[in-house]
Amino acid sequence: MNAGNAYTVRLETFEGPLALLMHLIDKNQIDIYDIPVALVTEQYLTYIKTMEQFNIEIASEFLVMAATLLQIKSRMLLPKPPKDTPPEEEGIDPRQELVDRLIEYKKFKEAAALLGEMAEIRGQYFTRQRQELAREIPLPEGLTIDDLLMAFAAVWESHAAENAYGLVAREEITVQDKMHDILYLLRSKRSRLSFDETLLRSGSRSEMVAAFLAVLELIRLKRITITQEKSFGAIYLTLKE
Amino acid sequence: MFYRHLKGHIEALLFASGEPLALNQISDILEVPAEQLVLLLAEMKEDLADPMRGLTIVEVAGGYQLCTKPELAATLEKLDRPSDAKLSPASLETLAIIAFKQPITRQEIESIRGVKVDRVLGTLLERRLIREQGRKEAIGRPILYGTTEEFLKCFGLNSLKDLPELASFLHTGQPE
Amino acid sequence: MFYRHLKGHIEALLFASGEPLALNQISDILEVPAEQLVLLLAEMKEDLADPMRGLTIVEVAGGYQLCTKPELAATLEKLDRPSDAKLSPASLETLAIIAFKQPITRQEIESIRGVKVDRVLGTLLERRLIREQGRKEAIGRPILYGTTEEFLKCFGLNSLKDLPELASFLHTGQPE
Repeated sequence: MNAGNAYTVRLETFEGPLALLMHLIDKNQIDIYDIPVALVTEQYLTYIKTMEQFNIEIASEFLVMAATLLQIKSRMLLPKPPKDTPPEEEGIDPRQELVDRLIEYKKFKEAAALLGEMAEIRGQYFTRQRQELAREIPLPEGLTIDDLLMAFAAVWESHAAENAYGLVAREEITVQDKMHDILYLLRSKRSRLSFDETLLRSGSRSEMVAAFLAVLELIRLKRITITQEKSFGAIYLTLKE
Repeated sequence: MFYRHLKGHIEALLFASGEPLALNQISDILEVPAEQLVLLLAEMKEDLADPMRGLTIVEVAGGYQLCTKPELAATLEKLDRPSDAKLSPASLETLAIIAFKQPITRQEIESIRGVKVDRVLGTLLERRLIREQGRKEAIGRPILYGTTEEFLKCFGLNSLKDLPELASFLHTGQPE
Repeated sequence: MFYRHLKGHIEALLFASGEPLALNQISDILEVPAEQLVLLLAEMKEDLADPMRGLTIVEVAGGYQLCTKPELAATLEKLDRPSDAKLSPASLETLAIIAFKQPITRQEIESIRGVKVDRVLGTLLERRLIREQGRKEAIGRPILYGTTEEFLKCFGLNSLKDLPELASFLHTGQPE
């Protein structure tokens, strides 16, 4: 058998080491449960060498499998353990793990072929695209003004009851928001503003952070200047126009 | 008619194409003279007139197109209807606040409802029950929301003036 | 049959939808009990068996879909509609593993196939044949993959329950 020629034709067709092994097993009509490791390893290595000759980049998976095969081969060449070895060790075939993987892989290769056939059959049925209808989201039905009133009354009453606590929704305050706030305040109210006075939304930590970044950004943009009369004292912002 | 057995082929072609098919396209594919096709298509149109059928063949844009019968439009519109045409309680509450307090900002709605309303506002905007009505002259120039004509239709109102006087329905007066 | 006059409506709905329609969708739209619809659909299927008709109704992805008869495939291919490219053997193998072992992580697929599957997973995700189905409670919380409705449609399956039955056709037992 001229292995080299046979491989050149099929060179790129193996998706991975398991696909290549399956091919070797099929080609040699080998019993998958009793793989002649020496023969298969030799053919496998020949294939890899052929790939090298054709400067095909060999995926690491192929090399890992080559090493595995060589390891199995060498373990099988070792003399049989003496009779007094515990039976559970005696019974382990070094090929077992590989065989299990091959059988598992073969199942899915067949399943893939089956799916391929099913897709082909399904491909005989031509479908069509959804018909474009003028899409208009319909108005809710069956609502009356009473529903609206009741909804409002419900929320208003609970609001009034809780109002004493000043219920404030958690608000994400952006630097952009604070830049607008500061400029608005400076323009509309005074030319001078203390930093604390800019915290007028929620006074939260996140607002303080946003405000501070906004001040830095406005300084960078040369829109405002700041003054601080003493260390840790109040920071005053003034419009630079 | 000699070519009558091709009706199934024509139906399938028109079905799968979606687009109108020109007479010569069908004629090329089926290798049937165009004049025969015209007769076949006329016959198929008659077959489709049967009330047990839901489709019809129309001549458009220089071709033949299979489409649904116009009288079934009402049924077909239901295909596109989002499953919940109803408003959620959250949407209704938000809508109520907007209706009675418009124009109103998101922040103001949130301070009344005590929860974020971004998503709800999105829903109401999408369903065109509310719309943006400019911006408030305040810090951050927040968007103001108000109701639409669709809103009026939806609640059977003639104009916003028909919204009842709130105060008379509510136990508590109007805050601030 | 009492509801027979609705055949046209059903035909139009299936036509307009293009996609499979679930029984309860049709039932909701037409306000007809599902059990009546099953009978009507069976009768429509029989009507469609007429060689003068080019369409058929198939049950796929948990619904009913109107499509062309398989025997007309050769004619329809001449329409040269853009069709989906075929899946590569690598994609099919990976899809088979995901279909039978879902939910499954990339690493688990790779240990069965013996090769990296990043690119193939990308292709399958892009074609919406698979999707992420949460994360495995294991080290690194790897992504779990499973098949989609598109997968069912693509392979003419009605539901995932049809898969184990398929496996019995395989020579080497059933993938667990």
